[in-house]
Amino acid sequence: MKQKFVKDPSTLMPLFKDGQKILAGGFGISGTPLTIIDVIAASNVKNLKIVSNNLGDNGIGLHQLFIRGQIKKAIGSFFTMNREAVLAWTKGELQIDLLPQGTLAEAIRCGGAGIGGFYTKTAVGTELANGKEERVIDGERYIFEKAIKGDVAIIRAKKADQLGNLIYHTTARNFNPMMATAADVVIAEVDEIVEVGEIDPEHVVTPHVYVDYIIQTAYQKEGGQYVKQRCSI
Amino acid sequence: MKQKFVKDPSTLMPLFKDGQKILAGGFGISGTPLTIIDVIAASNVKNLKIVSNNLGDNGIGLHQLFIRGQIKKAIGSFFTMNREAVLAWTKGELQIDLLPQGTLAEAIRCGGAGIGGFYTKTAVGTELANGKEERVIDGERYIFEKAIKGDVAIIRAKKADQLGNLIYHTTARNFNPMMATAADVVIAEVDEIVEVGEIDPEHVVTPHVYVDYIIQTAYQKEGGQYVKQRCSI
Amino acid sequence: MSNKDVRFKIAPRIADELEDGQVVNLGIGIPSLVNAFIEGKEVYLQSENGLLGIGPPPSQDEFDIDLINAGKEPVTLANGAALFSSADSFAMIRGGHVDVAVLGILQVDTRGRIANWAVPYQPILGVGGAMDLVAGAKKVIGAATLFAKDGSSKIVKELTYPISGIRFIDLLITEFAVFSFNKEEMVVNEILVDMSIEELSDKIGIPLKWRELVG
Amino acid sequence: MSNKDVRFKIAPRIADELEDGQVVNLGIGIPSLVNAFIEGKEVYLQSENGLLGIGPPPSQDEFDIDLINAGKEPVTLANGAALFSSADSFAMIRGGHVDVAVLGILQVDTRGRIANWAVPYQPILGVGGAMDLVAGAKKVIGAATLFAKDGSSKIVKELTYPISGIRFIDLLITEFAVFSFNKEEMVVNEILVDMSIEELSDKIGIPLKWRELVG
Repeated sequence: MKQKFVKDPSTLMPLFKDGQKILAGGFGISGTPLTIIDVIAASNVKNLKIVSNNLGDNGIGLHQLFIRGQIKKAIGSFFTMNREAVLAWTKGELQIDLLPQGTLAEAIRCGGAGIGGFYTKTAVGTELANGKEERVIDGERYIFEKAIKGDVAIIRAKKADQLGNLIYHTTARNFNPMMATAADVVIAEVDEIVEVGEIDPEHVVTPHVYVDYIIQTAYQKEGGQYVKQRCSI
Repeated sequence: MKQKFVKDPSTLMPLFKDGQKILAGGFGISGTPLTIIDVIAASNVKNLKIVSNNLGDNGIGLHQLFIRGQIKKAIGSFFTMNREAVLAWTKGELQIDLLPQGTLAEAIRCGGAGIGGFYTKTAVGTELANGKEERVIDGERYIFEKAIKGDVAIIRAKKADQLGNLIYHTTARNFNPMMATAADVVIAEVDEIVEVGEIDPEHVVTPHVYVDYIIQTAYQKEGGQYVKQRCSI
Repeated sequence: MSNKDVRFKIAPRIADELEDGQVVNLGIGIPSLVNAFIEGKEVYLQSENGLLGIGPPPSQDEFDIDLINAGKEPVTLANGAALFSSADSFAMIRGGHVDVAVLGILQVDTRGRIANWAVPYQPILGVGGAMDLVAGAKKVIGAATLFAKDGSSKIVKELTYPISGIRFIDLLITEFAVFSFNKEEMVVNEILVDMSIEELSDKIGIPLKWRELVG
Repeated sequence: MSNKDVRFKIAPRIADELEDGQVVNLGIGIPSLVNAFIEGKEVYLQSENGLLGIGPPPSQDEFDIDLINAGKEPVTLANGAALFSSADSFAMIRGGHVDVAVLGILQVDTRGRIANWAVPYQPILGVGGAMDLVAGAKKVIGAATLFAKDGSSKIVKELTYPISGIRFIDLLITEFAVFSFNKEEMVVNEILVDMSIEELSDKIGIPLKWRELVG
């Protein structure tokens, strides 16, 4: 059995390179692979294109990469709360591709599923449809969206077995299952790693074929926030 | 709470009408809603368009509807084993739309997901791409496929709670979850109906919003086949 | 009334529109207050980050920062809830499986098209699930105070804010009145304050008429 | 050799090509026999009807007609298996996540394009997952007896049977030899019978050459 579990997350650093497109799971802080993001921060890679719903918050998660100037472009659905990101965009220091949240989720799913693009009814007739092909199908208007793929996906799950089968925790599932399918290299950060067979085949959300590396999270929930427990890197 | 459980399946008969497009779950006999198909047979509705991977077998499942002359058109991926269907097609008595199995599954998923159509790499350059739009996306060739929706979906699950949340049994899951999303009326045939709360929210495969009616199956597995236990209709 | 009072006047009126058995998505802002007024109704709350079946707000013990709604507020799971990915959640929304979306609006035109995601001449950097809900929900209820902070009416002849989609909403609930949009025509269903329809027309600068009650 | 012997000669040779850790989809026919020869290898068998992790054939007690492979034969779940829908299964296949697809073929041309789903002048009424696997798997191994029942070679200059996709397969394993297709050129990797490459060339009517062994 391939050893996917990596005890020391910092050994994953060479996977990250300047200019990569990285898919990062999470909606707000929920379901965000905080430990892996710390590795990316420590790696000092630059000019990253980040595909994620938003850019973290308060110096945690992707916000950290933004503060450190590692992000060149953000592709996501909601950056309004990332005030410095808005400012950086105004100054031309950050590129932003804004997509409706459902279009973002679907484009990533298609990227992992061998689908080149799709027609969605969302955003038809709006500014976010500017420059996009429109087509009428069975009398309804749709716009074309291309699939999204990444070089690396960093995802957050609850539990992995040693093979790499994953299950998630409540709404921390969010973008993680699609991102797991849509990148060349997939790293999963989990709370717990169990023996093969401990996850019921009916309950697996992400089958092991999608997962390349597994690390244990260095963060725990304490008093309503995530607190780093171990200095992993 | 809306009462979705229907004790007497025959009372569902008025849901079926001549000329409807019916999505029917199942791969072979596995995951086929046999009891609901018996209701359709008894209803004597005609000119049905059936969307299903294949057309049942040996007088069981959809094969029954075919024998009774209720099917005008079959949309699916594999009819080679349905010898009479092949013959009927040759005679012009049955229309067939053949799609690759993955294209069929994806088209039904899109039908339920507000996606008008999609570009797939499957079948490019083959006879099954004849008449279909081709597009190059990022240097790869794809063909366009339209989403599929139905008037009624008939599906087979393992367990429903009273709300209509569903879980499935092994490979009997197959086309059922997508079909549950892609029709105006959805009827689920299950082994067991349990109280709300008995299915873990993390394990629900089909959320209750998709399910309109639930019936208990009249069939049980005995000696390697499905045997009708109760005369439900 | 204070702004807070006004919002708490609108929220229960919205709750009145919800029916047993409906799957409802409550947007951020006024719509999120509706949750407090639906007790006793069998309404199933959908949250676009991947949940059908939001329960009551969590107690201190139940609090889990991973379990949140689309407004990133902590929630609980209702009995019979289901959890799923964002792709599956927006498939549910866009595919027309959510019965009602209650959305805060910035503007609505007299045909029922809304603007609720961006402000003119400001960087457009957030949309979230707004456009998916507008495009996908079976019924859309707009919720807003009738006037913006600068005193202008949010009901306008032509939108000046960026549009959220080509779909016409069904109902607009404000602190002054409930409006409905049928066949792209706006009518007044109900006035919630001591004011005639003529006075309300004057106030917003658009001639209003009552909904014709059909038999 | 009887036809059965031949098939059982091809199957273990295919198994030799599979590597620990690979996710493999075995098609109907000869490929389905491979399962019996991979014991001891950590290969994860994918079945397009919605399963990753096929276990050994079921005993009488384990037999469940719902739990089947794509050939509709009863199977069991391996330790660490995962179950999913047909849409998710073909997302896995088409998205390039299956390492190896082993497919029965009817014809292959000398560049590596295959025909494996239909026969000329016959009604075309079945395709199943054949085209998805051809288009999507990272590596495709074709499996066939070298000659059809009428004695014609299945390796042809131009396909006369309907093509299964534009993708070139990687390897063809027959009872006579193993062929590989690199940069759209067919070469012989290995001859499995007591026969020279010239004799084999004569037999199939196409000039053959050995794979150049690099480094």
